[in-house]
Amino acid sequence: MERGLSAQDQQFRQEMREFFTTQIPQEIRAKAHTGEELTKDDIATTHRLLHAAGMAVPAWPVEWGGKDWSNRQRYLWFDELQLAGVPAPLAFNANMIGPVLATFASEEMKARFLPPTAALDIWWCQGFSEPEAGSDLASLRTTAVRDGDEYVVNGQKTWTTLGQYADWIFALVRTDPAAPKPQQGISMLLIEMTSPGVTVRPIQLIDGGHEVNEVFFDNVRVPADNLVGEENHGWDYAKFLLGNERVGVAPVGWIKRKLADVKAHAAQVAEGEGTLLDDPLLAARIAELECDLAALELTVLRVAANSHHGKPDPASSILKLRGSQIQQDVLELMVDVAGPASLAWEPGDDTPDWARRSAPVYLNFRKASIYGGSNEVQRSVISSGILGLKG
Amino acid sequence: MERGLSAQDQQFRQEMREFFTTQIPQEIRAKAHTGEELTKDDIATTHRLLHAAGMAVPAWPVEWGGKDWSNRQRYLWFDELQLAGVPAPLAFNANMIGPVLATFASEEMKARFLPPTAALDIWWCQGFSEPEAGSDLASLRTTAVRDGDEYVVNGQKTWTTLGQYADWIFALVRTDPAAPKPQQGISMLLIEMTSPGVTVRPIQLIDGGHEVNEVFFDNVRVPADNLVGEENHGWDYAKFLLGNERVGVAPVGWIKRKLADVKAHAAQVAEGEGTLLDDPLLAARIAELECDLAALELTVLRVAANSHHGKPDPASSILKLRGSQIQQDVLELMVDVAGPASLAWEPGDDTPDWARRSAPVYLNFRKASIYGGSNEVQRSVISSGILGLKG
Amino acid sequence: MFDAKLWRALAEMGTLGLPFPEEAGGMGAGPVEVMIVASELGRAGVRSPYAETMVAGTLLGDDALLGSLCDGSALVVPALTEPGRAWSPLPVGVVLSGGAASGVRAPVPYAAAADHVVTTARAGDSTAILAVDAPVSSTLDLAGKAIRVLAEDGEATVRRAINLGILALGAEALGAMDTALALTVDYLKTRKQFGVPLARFQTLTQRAADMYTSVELTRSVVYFAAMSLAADPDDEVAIARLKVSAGKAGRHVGQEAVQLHGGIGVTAEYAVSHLLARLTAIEHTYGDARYHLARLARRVGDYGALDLMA
Amino acid sequence: MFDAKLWRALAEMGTLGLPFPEEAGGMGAGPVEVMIVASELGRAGVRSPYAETMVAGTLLGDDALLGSLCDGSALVVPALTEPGRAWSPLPVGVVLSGGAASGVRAPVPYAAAADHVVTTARAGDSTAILAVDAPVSSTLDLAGKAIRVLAEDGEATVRRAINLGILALGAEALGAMDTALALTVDYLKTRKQFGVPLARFQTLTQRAADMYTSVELTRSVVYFAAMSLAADPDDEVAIARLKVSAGKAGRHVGQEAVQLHGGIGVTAEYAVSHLLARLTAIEHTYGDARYHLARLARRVGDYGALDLMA
Repeated sequence: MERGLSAQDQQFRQEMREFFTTQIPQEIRAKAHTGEELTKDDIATTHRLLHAAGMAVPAWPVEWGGKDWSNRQRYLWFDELQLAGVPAPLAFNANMIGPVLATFASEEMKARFLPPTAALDIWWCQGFSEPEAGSDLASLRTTAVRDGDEYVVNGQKTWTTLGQYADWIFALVRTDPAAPKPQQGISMLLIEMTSPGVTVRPIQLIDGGHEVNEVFFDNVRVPADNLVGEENHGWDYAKFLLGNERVGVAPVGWIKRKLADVKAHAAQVAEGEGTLLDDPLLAARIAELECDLAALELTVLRVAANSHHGKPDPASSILKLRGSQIQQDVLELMVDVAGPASLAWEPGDDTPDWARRSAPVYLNFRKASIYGGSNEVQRSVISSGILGLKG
Repeated sequence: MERGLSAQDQQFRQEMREFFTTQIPQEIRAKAHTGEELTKDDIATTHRLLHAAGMAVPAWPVEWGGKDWSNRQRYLWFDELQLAGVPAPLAFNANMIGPVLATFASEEMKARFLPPTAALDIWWCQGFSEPEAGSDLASLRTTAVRDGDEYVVNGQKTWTTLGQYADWIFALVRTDPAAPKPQQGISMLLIEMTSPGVTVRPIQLIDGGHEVNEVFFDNVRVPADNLVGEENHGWDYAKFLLGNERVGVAPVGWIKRKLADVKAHAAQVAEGEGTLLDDPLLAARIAELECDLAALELTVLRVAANSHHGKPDPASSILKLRGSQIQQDVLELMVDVAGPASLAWEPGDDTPDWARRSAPVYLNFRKASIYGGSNEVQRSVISSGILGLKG
Repeated sequence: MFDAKLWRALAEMGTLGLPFPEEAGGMGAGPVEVMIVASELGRAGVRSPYAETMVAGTLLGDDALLGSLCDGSALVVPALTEPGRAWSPLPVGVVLSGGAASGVRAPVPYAAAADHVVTTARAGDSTAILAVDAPVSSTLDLAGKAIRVLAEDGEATVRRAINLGILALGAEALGAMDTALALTVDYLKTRKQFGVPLARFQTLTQRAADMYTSVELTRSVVYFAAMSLAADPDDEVAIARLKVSAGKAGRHVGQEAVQLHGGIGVTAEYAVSHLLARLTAIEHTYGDARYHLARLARRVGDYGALDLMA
Repeated sequence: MFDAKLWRALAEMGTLGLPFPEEAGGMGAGPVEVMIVASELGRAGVRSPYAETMVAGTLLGDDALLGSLCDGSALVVPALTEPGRAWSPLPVGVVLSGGAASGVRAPVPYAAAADHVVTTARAGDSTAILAVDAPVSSTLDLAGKAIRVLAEDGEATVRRAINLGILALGAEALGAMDTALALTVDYLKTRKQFGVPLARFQTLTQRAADMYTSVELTRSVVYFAAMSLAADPDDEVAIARLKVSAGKAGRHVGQEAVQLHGGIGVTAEYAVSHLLARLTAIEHTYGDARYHLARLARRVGDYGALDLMA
């Protein structure tokens, strides 16, 4: 952690800002900004523009398209990306399966999958959660039984984000039901979504949007070549995947952008003789959230500086925990600033988009403290993994 | 619950207010008010003045000195008492052992103990908690072994409030170590503090004050006549005692007084061109606490109206829980109002007493969420006793 | 959005005219009865313009339209918010001058389903109450619209109408919280994770206890506000305290209900998400907790100890 | 209150003159080193006028007394609060006019042990810095006192001094929180209730996790504030954010540490109560979180997105 940026990093940041604000279409950024649902095309267009500029997967090994950036530069890249309202490179590709394959897959599998993964020629989705195993991932029931050169997969996954657009799914499956512990006997398989027996059912969320799905596997035959690494080692890969990303775990730049928007909007909403931004209680709430956000960002930088590649760090749990809380606080404040205009969910009047979308986006992001390891799970990781408090 | 008071209750309230503000010495009320430590004499003087006016034990049966007041009148009595800064009648006598004896003791024991208990001719203290059993009362280890006409008591009690002034202690003791459950095999004994083998050791609290003690029993011989009710039924009496008091469990009048003081002091502390009370953030905090307090008071009145005598009501847990939280919030706010003047703990300058005492009183009352069933225990009572959530 | 069948049923039960005079087609009951109905609507998770109807009916005063409002034959909604402006009970940019009105109201609740709109306008130093036909969209531009002036100096009526509307919303919020808590408790009892029911996880049950506490305290405040309006329909302090308490509790209980449900808590397929959505909408109708807290804060110096029984 | 032996030891280690110039008897180090020392004092639960000395030393400027402050031979404390007035960094009722000062400062910290006091006074539109002999009680009435004027226009120095003092206090608070958390974790591991260690109660361990989170976030803010002052001793924004974050965290961690300890948490016999007491005192020195939040709130409209690296 340093105070301020070196001249070199200043310049790097300027380049990033320039690129994101001029090379990514304004209409996509505006949609992302107000929380409109992005189309498949919006996401793909952005990802490919980033990839063409070498900015989709900077954290990967250089040989597979990564950048030899410092931690600080990687941080600035992502911060500026979020500040500019650019949809991030598809996380399932860039942050999840890509790093897993680069670390654990055979050379053959790397060569086959990493280039199209980086380029979004394959759209990945994640098959981890199951209906009966929310935070308790290890109790998953989807089975893969070896049959000659194939696995036969049966079971159900849920909360599969953007599964409706996906070409492939990386799934955790149980390959050894007799393993002594539930975490053992789990493997990671790559499955084409067009395989016979794969069915996707949409789940509608609180804001009416369709972003998650259930995925059913009914005797789906998967080539044994599609096994990642070794059989029954899937739990290790999953832990690596979940603990891998420290920089992205707390959406600092995204929150900065939203908080700046809150201020800009509050300065436009009339109250009494002035605006909402003149209201001491509202201004204090904004200032307090800026203090919280500053503490979070400084902690991200501090933890990132201590990063030892690949090893999950329980300290990243505090980033996930506080990141989701502050994200939710800011979105709640946005609804408060919209006030009565937040009641106009549906189109048809002159209510500005940011106000109309404020309540649905707030409601949607209640997921932030549930998905990807709920805040209760994060606290347990801290209390047992860091504080040594084991029940 | 009614909106407003009947003319009769209005008059009753006026009488109470008149009595408390004119008949209880101003210097005692002022001390109680700013949180100075009260002497034994202060407490005794007040209790006896109240008793002389028939106002020390109004909730007792009329034949033992109680009043045939309505719930509403009992509420007004206590509310006005607290508003006037009058130290309450000694709780160990008036709210604890008195009602237990009136309900469960033999006629002989009632006649022997109730009159001096009401008059504070006996000063009682409570012997429930033990060092190894904080919230887990049922695991108590102090034993009473029957030996002829006596019990021989050995063990240790702790957190014995004002035990240094007490003539007698009502203690929970284990009379049947072989009972199948820890709650069984417990009895309630009345023990004179001057009995050979009783030792009192003071515990100094966070604010430097001496209000609690450890009490040691070393082969203390207690006449078997001093057993309350039946042997091995002490747990029932303790539960009755702890669940008995709904009106007093949340110190509503006390908080009202403190919050009024906060406002009065804030209006005297200069800030900028005006006073602290002009500060929008501070005024909003006061207004919010008044909302919280109003909700608490209305709930006390609603729960009290549903009271069925003697049966502990788990709803009283919400009164204890919120009562202690709001009490602590108000005391914290008092320190904030005192600001730099709160740093002057020790006498010797012109700092007003309320400001000098603000920090010690705030610190002292962290006990409010710990003593008498911690807030964690109250939540467990609610979740299992009301919501039916059993682990 | 608007369920006409439900609305007819509510009309037939007499709930729409509950607090309005019998001679105008109402039931001649009062705020306490409104509270009871609204809390049941909230408990059932029914979304309807009930609070809006209480506001509109009060604003109508002795206008003949009140009869149609009471019997359900006309849906009359209030239009009290101005685009680009935070909540204000009185009009700012809507003006009545020379018999014509100007200014915009938006969003108008239930505009598509409504027959008539009641709104307010600045008329010199007074607040006028106007009736107009409902707009096709949820924006009502008054310029050039045919208006009927219901009252020329209606500020007291406006404040009274909002008081009653806030009571109905607060009661509805209470009912919604009751259901959110009940669903959560049921979920904790039945859902298993890590091989045991969620009710085994003390961190969850202690939070459920805090939810219960919030709900019970809100219940007291809602009851008291109803009795306060019954005694004095102009009691803005009891109503402001209701809005603050119910607003805080609604955020707490609604958010925790979703969180304790985990993933299914944020799906539209499960009721708890709709309860949070409704609680969020209620919080932002007729001023949020911050707005009402600031009003109360401006008065704290005017009295000493809190005295609810004065 | 004042531990002279400890103070001599601190002086001998060179900690008292840490940020002051070598030519004046200091060590020529900076805010980062002050932060390290202060956080260790907080961790050890040592109560001392360390932050006060940092303020006083800065106020002294190039005065000869600074040498005695650095080597511990004189205890010099600042007197910056006025009786009956909330925290204000600049003097209001203390005035310098015609070479004589008037007005009262109270409470003066460590007055009984101090040799000299540095204080401030309004001198026309400027803020003067004065040195006086320490009073016998913690009230300093300047009327008729012999004073030395150290600076006639010292406002910038005063603000810088307070910045450094707040950094020292924030670091001390961080150390105190570290110890409060460590004691709590240890207690949860060893103390049994209902037959099992408290660490089995998930509601307690989840709250310990929240304490840890508060402490770690505060650590980042303290480090950053130190680096900020090293780069710019006038950086009031980083210092205000530190005061807000450390204030909130101090209340949270201090109160929870006591609560999770149960009964022994409120006894003077056990360290955790003293840590809460110290955190409470720190929160109310040089402006509490509310004061600094209001300062920050007045500026939020001056910039868009938060940018810590500008």
